[in-house]
Amino acid sequence: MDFTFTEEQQMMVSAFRELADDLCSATALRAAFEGRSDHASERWQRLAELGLPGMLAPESVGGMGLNLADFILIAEAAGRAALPETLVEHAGIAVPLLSEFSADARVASVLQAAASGDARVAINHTSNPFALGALEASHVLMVGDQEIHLLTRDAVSLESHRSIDALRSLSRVTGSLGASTCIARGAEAVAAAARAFERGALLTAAECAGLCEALIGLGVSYASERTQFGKKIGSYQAIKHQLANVQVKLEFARPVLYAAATQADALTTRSQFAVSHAKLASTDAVDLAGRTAVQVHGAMGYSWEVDVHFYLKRALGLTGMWGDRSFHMRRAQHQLFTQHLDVGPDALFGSSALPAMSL
Amino acid sequence: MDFTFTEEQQMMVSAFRELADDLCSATALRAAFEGRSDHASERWQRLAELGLPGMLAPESVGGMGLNLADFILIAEAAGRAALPETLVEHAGIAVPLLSEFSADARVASVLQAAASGDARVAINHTSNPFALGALEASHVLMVGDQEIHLLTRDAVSLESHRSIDALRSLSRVTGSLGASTCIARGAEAVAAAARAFERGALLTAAECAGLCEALIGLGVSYASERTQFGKKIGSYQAIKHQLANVQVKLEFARPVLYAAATQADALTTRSQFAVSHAKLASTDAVDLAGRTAVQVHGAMGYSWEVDVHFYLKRALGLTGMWGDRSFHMRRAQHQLFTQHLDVGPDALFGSSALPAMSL
Amino acid sequence: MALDLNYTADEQRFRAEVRAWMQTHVPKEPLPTLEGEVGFALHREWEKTLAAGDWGMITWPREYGGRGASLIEWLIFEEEYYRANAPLRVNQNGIFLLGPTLMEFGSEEQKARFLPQMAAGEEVWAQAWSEPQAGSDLAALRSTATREGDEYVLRGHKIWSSRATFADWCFGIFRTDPASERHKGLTFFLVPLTHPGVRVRGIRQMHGEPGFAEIFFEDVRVPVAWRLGADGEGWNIAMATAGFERGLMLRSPARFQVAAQRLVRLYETHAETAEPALASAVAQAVMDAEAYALSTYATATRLIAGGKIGVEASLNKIFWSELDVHIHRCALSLLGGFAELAAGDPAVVGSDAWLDGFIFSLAGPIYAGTNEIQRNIIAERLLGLPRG
Amino acid sequence: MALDLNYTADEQRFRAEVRAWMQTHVPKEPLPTLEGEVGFALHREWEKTLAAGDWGMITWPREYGGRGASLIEWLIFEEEYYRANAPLRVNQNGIFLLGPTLMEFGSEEQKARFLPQMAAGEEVWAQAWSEPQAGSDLAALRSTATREGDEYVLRGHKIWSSRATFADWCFGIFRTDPASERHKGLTFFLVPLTHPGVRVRGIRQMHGEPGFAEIFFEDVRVPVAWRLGADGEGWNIAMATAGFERGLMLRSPARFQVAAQRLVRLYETHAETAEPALASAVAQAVMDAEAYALSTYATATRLIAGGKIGVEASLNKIFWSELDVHIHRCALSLLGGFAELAAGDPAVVGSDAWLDGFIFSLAGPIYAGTNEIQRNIIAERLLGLPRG
Repeated sequence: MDFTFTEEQQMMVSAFRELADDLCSATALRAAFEGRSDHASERWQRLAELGLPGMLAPESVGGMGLNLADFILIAEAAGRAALPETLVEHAGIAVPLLSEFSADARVASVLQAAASGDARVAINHTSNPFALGALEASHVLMVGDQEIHLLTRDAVSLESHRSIDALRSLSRVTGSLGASTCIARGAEAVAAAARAFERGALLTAAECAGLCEALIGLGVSYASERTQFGKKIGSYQAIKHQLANVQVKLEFARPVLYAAATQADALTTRSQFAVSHAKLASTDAVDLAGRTAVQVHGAMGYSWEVDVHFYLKRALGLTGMWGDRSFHMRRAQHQLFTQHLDVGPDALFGSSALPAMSL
Repeated sequence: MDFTFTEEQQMMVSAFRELADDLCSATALRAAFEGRSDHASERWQRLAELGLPGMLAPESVGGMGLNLADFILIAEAAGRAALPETLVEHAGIAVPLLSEFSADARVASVLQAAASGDARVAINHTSNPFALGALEASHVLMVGDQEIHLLTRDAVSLESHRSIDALRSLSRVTGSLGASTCIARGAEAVAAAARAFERGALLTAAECAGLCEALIGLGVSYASERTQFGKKIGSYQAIKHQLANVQVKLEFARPVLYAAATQADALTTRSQFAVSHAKLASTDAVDLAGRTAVQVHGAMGYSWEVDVHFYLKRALGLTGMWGDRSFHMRRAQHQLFTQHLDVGPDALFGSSALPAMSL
Repeated sequence: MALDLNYTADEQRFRAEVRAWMQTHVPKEPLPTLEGEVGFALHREWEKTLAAGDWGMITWPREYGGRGASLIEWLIFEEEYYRANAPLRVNQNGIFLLGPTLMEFGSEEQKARFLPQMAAGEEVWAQAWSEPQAGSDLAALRSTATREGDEYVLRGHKIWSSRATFADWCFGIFRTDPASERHKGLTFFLVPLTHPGVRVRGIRQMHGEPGFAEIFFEDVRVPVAWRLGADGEGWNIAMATAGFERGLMLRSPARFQVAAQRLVRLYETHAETAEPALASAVAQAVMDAEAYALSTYATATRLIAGGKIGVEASLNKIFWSELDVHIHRCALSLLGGFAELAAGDPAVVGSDAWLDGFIFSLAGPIYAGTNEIQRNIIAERLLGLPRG
Repeated sequence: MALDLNYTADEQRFRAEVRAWMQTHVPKEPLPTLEGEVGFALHREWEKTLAAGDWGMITWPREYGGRGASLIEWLIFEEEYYRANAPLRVNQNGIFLLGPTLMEFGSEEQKARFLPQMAAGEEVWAQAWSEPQAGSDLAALRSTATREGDEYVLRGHKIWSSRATFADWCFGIFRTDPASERHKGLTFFLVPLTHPGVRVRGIRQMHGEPGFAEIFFEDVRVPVAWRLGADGEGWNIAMATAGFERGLMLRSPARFQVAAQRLVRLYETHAETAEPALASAVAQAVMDAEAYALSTYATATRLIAGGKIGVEASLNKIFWSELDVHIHRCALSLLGGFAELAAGDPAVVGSDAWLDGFIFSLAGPIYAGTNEIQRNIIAERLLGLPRG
């Protein structure tokens, strides 16, 4: 039992946070959001240099061979920076999915390119109404109910949709699917699709936790500077206690995320409950964080001029993907009330329950 | 359209509030709660002198011939005083029920005595797990699914149960029911029982609103006196805003109560929605008020020494009677989502919708 | 008879009249947002259409372009207005805020000059309250007005002025006594936004439209006739205006009742997949909208009986602003993966702009005095708790 | 390997050992409340039973009656303890608060004198912090300790001392420097409640039992040996004690996990009639209880790795106290008309004392520093907002 991150994990995320702070400065984000600049390919390049796209790919294809628990802090940091690139989807969901089928030569070549960042893979998953980042991708994974297909971006048609977050490109994707594009079918495809869903839910949750941290930070900075009635507004309890409440929510979402990261791939009732819990806790935290940050900023928070809305809009998009609040709350209830998931204090980690004792 | 109370109504309630303040001083309540005194019969006598038991009885039996809208402020004031007597049940539910059957000579004589306060009538209603105040009553109305019976207290057996509010006597009542005790059956009985239920829900809601006012008052007094860190605790926003939030809840429960009082007897989908709304709004308000009052008082609020707990315990009891929170929330949802109750802005008062226009 | 919650025959006839008119005149398609240039112009046209039907501001006296309607009739009007899905009032600053203020504090000349133009939809008004350093703390304002002969010279910088980008006039307070502090020495002025020295710069709101503006006053010379009330009386008048803002009229309950009704419909189409608590949250939205309506009727009859609106305006402000956020959060939860779609995207569910509405609702707990300030007011002035 | 959330074979063996012992020793019937005289005595017996099994305070060194267990083993112990529905710890003030304080600040003699007696369940401790004018504002206390030769003479009036009515010793701080103010000049003392001049008066709690007490100190002469730490060092020591109170050990997560698990069972028997939001509220209770447990495991491994508990103790305090209220409010909602029944009434649903638990939960946001104060601490010390 060890609930800490290794020094390597912490160093990796520090390096990424530093890079992300650099790539996603307020000015850079604003320019990207307003379509005034496009440093997207440069940003992707820098991410690739750090090896991030291939973190979860096997070393045999040039990846780092790490696992979800190694990636969870990266996803959180991507959220915190409001990173415009779909690093989390590519590296955290698509690459592990491809890795499951790397014995297939068609997959292996794409996986190799995806690990280096030369290919960018978007996912059109049956549980999401739209695919994210397909417009910027080189490949699209079409994850259906019974089959998984891999196509190049040229081979699919995109119907674009507009998110309130201008940095999220949404599409409905169609393409001609056949034996030549199919990389998995039947039970194998179903299980892989389910794992992709769990990873999607978990990692968007981590992004939300990161956004929550960023929003608290914005609120704290503003409240520490802004004076009203002769005092910094951050010295009023009304402001203090609102921000403290958000911090409480964030603090009790994080361990849930980390614990879910160790088991999300297992597809057990317990692991799915853990993932749903993580998604609910993080999206609830960022929901409160967004509204609180606006309120603390006053009229300023409601304007385009401060950065609050970038984070708030990103959170709105992430909250609805990979199972919305209703999906995860209903799933959790199903697990509790119908499947009678054991929630005794000895059952927290699933594996810990003792065999029935015959004393 | 007139949403005000008449001068007579206001005078009546002022007189009652004055009396209730006198009868239910903190000392008197405490003595009653601790069983150290019994001024119950004296209190009932004083209530009777004001004509309160017969407010809703016809003038022909010595009552005042008033209606539920006249009584709603009295019920609220009874709650505010934490009046130990079951005036609300007797005068607001039992007497109107008896009045529906006053053509029956057996009923008429009891009604006359009930109007003057010489008789005290408790109600054993099928929707409540326990009857309130049967121990102190002279008569019990047994309100079943298909029949209503009127029995003297001597003719029933009581199984006593203990409420956390020592001033609420709870019983399960059984008695030998037959033609001689039956005062209504069939559709007539069902409708009368349903009206009794609506009145019960509405008037306990009004009592909860009164309790809420009392709890705010206790919190405000204490916060205005108690000093911590060199300032009155009521000058801290953390305290101010909690109490202000309770006041908001109370303020928007009251007009709901009053509007429901004008229509509770109608037994329409709209009137039942209004009554459920009133019960939910008032019980939610007093729930928050109770917890807030404890919190504002600190450890003192958790002790027996201050009066907060009398009100909090009363509210706990009233919240569960005449349909608990679940019942009323489910009923409201049934009306909205299954019966498709019109909630357009022209449908608020039920009667106001225009006939379909053929322009 | 008291607590008579039935409409009179006259009130019923009045409702029928409003309904018939709205059915004929309300644009069939929703107008574009009034925060943008095109939408603003169309909303201004709508004000004129309303005025042509004598509906500009029905509670005002006939001489000022009203029809002397009662407050109950006004509520009925609003119910039918929102029921018909009529456009938002682009001149709400004029008719709901400055109108009543002029009625109470204006000279006869000022009333005659300004009120009919407001009711006619000819002149659209903006507020000029806040300043960069004076948001919630209005008394900290620094803009000045210096008396020179028959004129005042205004200098300063106002901000967060809703829709000033496209409006015609603004009203605000300025410091006339340079030695004064806080609430003293302030005076209330009416200024055309096209007046020499006035410069307006739009501020984009979260949704990207310039719904706010900054107003710069650079040696703006205004005649004494544009001063409202006496020199130094500005704070009291502004507080009265703010009371109107929080009070009865600005957020008529029908708006929330209609939103809650639409939320019920949205829920019904998502009932299969919605998590259980949403059923209760939607029911709560309906109940709260009705509670707000009932409370407004109660206040209206109290005002008709000669009462005043006081501190309870702060209770209103908190209740409707939180209700509005609640309604829209429920809607976004129901929409799930479709919630993030920008207005106008073809995949948007139904015809309701829930996302824009959500973003707009976030402003509710802030403007017209933040809810934190309203809670202070309730605690100190209504409950009598000691000042901080 | 990091983030390894599997128990080691040793940890599994340890769990089996605890489970077997509890299965044999935990009283079959719940004990009466420890706030009353009879219940207190029975709980004191239970402490001795625990001690006899070497379970008095497992993380303490063996020389003080512990078994040198790791924090992970402590969490496993607690899980099995609550899983077995074992009685509340009547000596929690001793083992969880004063114990760690003595370990950090006590002399060797004091540790040897007091710790084994605590672990053995022989001496039950009460706090003597608050005074009538010093509740949340502990630094406002007025009780004094005057040095006279080798003794101090204590005078004053302490209040809200949980279970002092039946306990053996108390600990608290007194003003030793009469010229001092606020946090300075305070000293930490240990005093037997039976000592001459000490008078204890029970205060009834909301449920009617004397769970609180006042303690009057009337010229109480105590030897210097009963002073903990140096003269004037009382505030720092008390703050460390309060940190333990809010921190890891006092509210072990298993307590809430078991309560949430029971709530699920209660929900299942009421699912037909419960309003929909209760399903979500109950699921939330389970999730929050697990979040608290996970957070505690994270903190424990951080402490094992040499970390310290700091301000995050305030986050804990808010979270578990609100969770406890939430769990019990859900239960009362489910119980409906049966919620008000006093403990022991034959019609009470099931065997869980939900109503008593609810009332007890209301104290959570108050004691160990009110949640308002915890929010100040989080805002100022963790987030770095300016002081008020």
